Amino acid sequence: MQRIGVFVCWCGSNIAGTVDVQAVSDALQNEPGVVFSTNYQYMCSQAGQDIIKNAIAEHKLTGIVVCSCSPRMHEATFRKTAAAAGLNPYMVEIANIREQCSWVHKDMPTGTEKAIILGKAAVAKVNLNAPLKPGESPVTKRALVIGGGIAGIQTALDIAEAGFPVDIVEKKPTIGGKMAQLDKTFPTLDCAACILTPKMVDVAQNENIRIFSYSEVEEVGGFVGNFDVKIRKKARFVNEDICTGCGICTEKCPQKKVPNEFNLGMDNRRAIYIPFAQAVPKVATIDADYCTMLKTGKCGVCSKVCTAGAIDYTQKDEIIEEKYGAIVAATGFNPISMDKFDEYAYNQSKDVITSLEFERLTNAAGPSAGKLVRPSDGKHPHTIVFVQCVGSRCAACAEKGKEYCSKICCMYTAKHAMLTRDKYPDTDVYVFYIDVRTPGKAFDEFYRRAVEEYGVHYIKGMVGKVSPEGDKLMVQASDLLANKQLHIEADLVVLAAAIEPDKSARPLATQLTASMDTNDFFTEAHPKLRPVESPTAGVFLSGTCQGPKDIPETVSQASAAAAKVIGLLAKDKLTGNPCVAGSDELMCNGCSSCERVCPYGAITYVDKEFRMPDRTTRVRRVASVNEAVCQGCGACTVACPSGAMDLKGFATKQIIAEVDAICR
Amino acid sequence: MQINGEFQPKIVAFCCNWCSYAGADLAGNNRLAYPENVKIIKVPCSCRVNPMFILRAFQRGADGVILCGCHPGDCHYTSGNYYTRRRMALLFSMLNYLGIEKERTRVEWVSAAEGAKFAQTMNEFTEAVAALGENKRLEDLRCKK
Amino acid sequence: MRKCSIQNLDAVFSKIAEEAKLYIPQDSEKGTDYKEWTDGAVLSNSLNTNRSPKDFFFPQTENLMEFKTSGKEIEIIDNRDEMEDFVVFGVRACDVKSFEILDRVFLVEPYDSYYANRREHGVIISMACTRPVETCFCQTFGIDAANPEGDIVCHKTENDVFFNAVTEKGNALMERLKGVTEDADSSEVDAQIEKTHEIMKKLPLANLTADKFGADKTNEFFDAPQWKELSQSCLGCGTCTFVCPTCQCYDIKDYNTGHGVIRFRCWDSCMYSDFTKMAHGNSRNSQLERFRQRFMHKLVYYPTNNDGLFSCVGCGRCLAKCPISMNIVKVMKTLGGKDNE
Amino acid sequence: MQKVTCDTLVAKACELLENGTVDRVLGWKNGEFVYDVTPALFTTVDDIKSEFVFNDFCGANFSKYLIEETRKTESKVLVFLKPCDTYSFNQLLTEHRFDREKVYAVGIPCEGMADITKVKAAAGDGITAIKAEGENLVISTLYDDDKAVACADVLAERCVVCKSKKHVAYDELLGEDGDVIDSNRFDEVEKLEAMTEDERFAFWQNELSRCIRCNACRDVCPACTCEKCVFDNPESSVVNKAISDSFEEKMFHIIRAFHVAGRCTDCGECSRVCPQNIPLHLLNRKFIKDINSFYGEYQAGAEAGSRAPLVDYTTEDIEPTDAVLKGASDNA
Repeated sequence: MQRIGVFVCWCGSNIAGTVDVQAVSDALQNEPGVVFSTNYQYMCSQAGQDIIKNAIAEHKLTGIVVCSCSPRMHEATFRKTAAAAGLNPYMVEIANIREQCSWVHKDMPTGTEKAIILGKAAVAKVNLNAPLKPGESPVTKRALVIGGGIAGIQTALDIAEAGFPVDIVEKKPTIGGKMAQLDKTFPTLDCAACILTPKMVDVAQNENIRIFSYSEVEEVGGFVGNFDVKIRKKARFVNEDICTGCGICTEKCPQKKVPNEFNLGMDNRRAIYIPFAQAVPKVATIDADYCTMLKTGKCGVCSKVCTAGAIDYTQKDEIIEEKYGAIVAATGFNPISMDKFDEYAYNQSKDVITSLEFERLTNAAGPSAGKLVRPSDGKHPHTIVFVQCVGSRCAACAEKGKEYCSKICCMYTAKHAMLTRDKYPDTDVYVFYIDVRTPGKAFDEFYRRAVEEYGVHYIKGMVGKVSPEGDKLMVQASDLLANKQLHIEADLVVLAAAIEPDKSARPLATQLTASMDTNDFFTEAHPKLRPVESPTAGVFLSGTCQGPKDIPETVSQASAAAAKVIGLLAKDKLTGNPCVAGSDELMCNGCSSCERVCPYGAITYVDKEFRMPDRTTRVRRVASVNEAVCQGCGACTVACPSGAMDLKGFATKQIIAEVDAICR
Repeated sequence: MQINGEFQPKIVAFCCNWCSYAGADLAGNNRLAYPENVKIIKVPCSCRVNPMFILRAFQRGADGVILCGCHPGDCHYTSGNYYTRRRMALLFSMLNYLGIEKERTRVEWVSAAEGAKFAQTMNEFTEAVAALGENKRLEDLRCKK
Repeated sequence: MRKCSIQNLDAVFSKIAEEAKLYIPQDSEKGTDYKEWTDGAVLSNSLNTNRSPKDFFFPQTENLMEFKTSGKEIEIIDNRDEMEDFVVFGVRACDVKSFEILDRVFLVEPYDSYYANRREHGVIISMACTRPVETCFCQTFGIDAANPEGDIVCHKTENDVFFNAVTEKGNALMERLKGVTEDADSSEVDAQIEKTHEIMKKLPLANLTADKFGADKTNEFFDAPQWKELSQSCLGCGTCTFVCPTCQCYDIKDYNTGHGVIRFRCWDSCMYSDFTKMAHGNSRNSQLERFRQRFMHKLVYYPTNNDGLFSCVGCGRCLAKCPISMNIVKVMKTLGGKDNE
Repeated sequence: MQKVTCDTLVAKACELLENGTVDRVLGWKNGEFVYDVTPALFTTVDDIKSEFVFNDFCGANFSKYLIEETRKTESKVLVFLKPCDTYSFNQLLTEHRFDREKVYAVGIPCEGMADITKVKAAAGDGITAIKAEGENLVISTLYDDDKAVACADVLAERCVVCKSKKHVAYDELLGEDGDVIDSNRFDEVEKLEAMTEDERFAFWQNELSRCIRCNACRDVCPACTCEKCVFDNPESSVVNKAISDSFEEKMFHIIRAFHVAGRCTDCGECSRVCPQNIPLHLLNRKFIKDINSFYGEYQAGAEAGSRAPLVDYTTEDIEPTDAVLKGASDNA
């Protein structure tokens, strides 16, 4: 049996004006377990807190009820008061008789009666409270960043700068991501490589950063502060430590017909390759799908020309196991496939290209060495049509495209149009759009320059059909403002393909037990207030894996994620929320219902041996809650039909006691 | 309960800690009156509310039970209220199938900013339950005074 | 012996109901059950009711007392209502016998005043069986379905119902029914009893005997290996015990109403895993032990304590209702060996 | 009624026992009167030959027995499963309730089981023998001449509205597999939905007030496999053995139905065993119907490992207020 003290606060006249506080403390005096009841003008004041502390000592109280303002105001205050008097802070309950009583009810009798009932409910709950102690777990001071694009790079650099070791796992042979493929960046038009590659070098040179390129996350176990990760380092058949990146092998390799993915297949590379000149790590990689030596055992040219002796045809995938305190997902995006958009003739004509292909075409290191030419015949295009929202904002055609706005297309198309007009003033440039969206610093000015200074034809309306005719592309479109049909004879059509999360994100989310939305973007812990954290503790989000973003936004979010990681790694121990779920193993039947509703992956199953009443033993599968991961929502407690799962601080018995007290 | 010859329904409101309880506080801050028949029980998330709690409330004499949680998509725990929505859709449909008046149970999404909505919801709900009269269909006579 | 025509039975019922509540078996699409007689109620012709008439004397749930708290004071309240007289009509021979079995439990020290109170106020009008069915085996326990006991014994023939008051209570009630009944001789009844006896000989379970069982046979059967096989598919539900007219186990519990505490008793079942659970735990932990308990009690323990009287009356309800069709007949046949088949 | 004969099953059981595939067999054991068949465990060929039975009264669903049975030894047990039983079998697997490796499941076709109450109603009391002859059952009684009753007329309710003759799990199938049937099993639920609130209340008050809390519905239910039911657990705050026609039975049946919602395969055992003939399946079926109409067709047990609707969600799910309106036609 508890020894409960009740403390009714007047809150000046805020409560006492509508609630007869004396009547409340008198009535609660008679409740089961209550051994002391009083009221005071300001319970939260020093004098009020002293009343509580003294009563705890004098009456040997084991629990207290404060009838006062909302627990959102002063629950923390009174818990500290209790703790200072040697009482477990979770033996405190607040009856909210201000916000939810005196302030919303007009007359004294009803206000007083309700306050008494709320007090009774709190007393009934405290009677069943148990002291709670938050759990503690150590923190491994190392972070893992999955994805080596600009998001991953920025996050890793920020964490490393703060003094914590970081590993980057990148599935491609080099870090750099999509930004490395871009030519210029809006709205400043500085060259992407010029601002990205120094950062890549910083990463390579930072002592706190390890890069696992050509690697993928294989398995994730553990929980916040204590993740166990297995990383698969794919065989690249080149010894990374020895390779100097001189590139001789990539020139001598006789297998020349490998589509170059860096240039989106618009030119070819060798079977042994370095994706681009500024790659980090600058190490060659053998493409096993094309290498004659690996396929037939006959060739070995690269091995012969390598003066460093770095080629190793016997290399195998390697599994690296490492512990991390935090994990950042930075898996990035890809343009969606254009296969389903037959109307734009992407698969019929080489001269219908995506915006990313356009980037490569205009890039000095691209397949045409920066000259804007038609992929089909290498001729200069005189009329270019840009089509916006190809697959974006596609509510009606969800099976083809995406419902969301890809956010970056309006700006990069303005950039493409402007650069084209700048370099080739003889070119007619048309942009077809649904809306032009330019919210961002210096964005709208940028767009207006494209229209006003560079004379780009912006036409509100969608392209209905692109038909190759001879060496021309007949573009059929509507001009909604002029309300007429347009027929344009174009040389090049550029499609602003919607972007979607990288395909590796979904399996990764499963491994991380991090949730995703229906579009496979990672879900935030809170869309407004915790935008860079996943609901799964210790997992953070950086860049477009969380939603479409441009580079400035990506970098901001990457740094924000880093700040959160640093905040976590700076701690030696994590103190959990003590109001967590717990399973009564004797009741649990291991059905998995709780595991399936847990948003945090906090529930696992173990086989345990039980001694049965008839003295036999039985091994049963039972749920086990990781208290460091559980956030205490209680979803599992209702999913559990056995009633085995309960929530500390909001136990079934406690809530039922409150219900009973209120309905009495 | 009869007070001065007028039926006063007992209403239990389960409110999630993050949105609806804060919404109720906001109603208080703004002095938006609603009937004192409503008594709030705080839960961490609407998904903590077990159907047993709701039946228990009716057993013990409640005339109406309302559940308030964050708006779908805004759950502090990301998905708790989605489970609540399914559970309560099925439970309330079942209670109505058993002939329990559908106006006695309700789920409402109230954000921390919606003090006015909280007060208005409680006004409407109390009025609807009062119009039905005493809960006779899920009562436990042993618990009546 | 007196009689009335079947057409006039309603007048008899009406007369009884003038001074006491009357319960008669009535049919519904869910089967037959005792319900209070009201004008126009039709007497069922079926053999057994779903629930046995033990409910009248030993209801499934019964409040024993209440504790009221006000502040920190506790008041103890005897909440028994003043019992009114009641009459149960149409009780079959097997069910009538069950009252004797219950009496031997409740009406010995410690005397159960709740049960006794109901027994004192109840009058049993039994009804001889004419169409026993395949699940009947009352003969096994020496019960004559055609010739039941009771305060008043009835026989229903094609056109008439015959009444024979046996006890003081029965005579008193018969006195009141003089106006609606007439004197009769017993020849028609005797003939019918004869006929019913002939049918009873043909029943599939007519040859089942309980000779192997009875007082002081604990050691013979307690460790019988057959219990395992008999109990292996038992679900552990309480159907057999709750439809049984002689099962008398109950649990006493407190129910906190929020205003006080109601102490009530309710039927318990030895098939339940928490049956006789005590502070140390449970005395019978496996379903085998619980299953054995029920049948040993009916066939051995009860007779041991009650002059050889078995606590089964062969009504056959458990045969009809058990979800897995395991029952006392199968137990007796399996344990009793070949002679019993 | 049955396409497979008892002899086929006996031969299969003996074969698997003799060749060592299994060391025991879950089957039906004959009773006193043809219809009182008991689930039993057979361990010898002799026992099977003398006591194994398969007739029109073998309704019991064995899947739940596998939980205890597979815990006993490391060897395999043979279980015969009718199509509806295989759904329970899968659902139990989904919930990790037994070790699949320890079971040898033989699927048997089923044309529906007879309801003895209907047989008695059709043929009269005092049944002494029942013989299957073609599409009929020939019934001998103490009081009347032998009577032939069409099997179709005495089918158990759950078989009349059979949802599937397809086996969704087995190691071996005897006879041919059937199809999932577009049954009208929700008709009765719809009838209730079409009533007014008052009528529905009166209906259920009448039904549930007859409950004697014998727990047979729960104890037979293959979805009710908790180590300890909340209604038996003194710590659960809802434990109560008492019946009180005002509340307790409703609490028990609502919560029980809710606990099995999305997990109930609609095998109908609950209604079969109810000694008070309460149509308990109408509660479970209401949940199944609502789940289908709110969240899309879902058949528990159709696929082992599937995600039950109550541990799943979409962001566009129906609101409870709308659900109630959709759930009963008088609300519209």
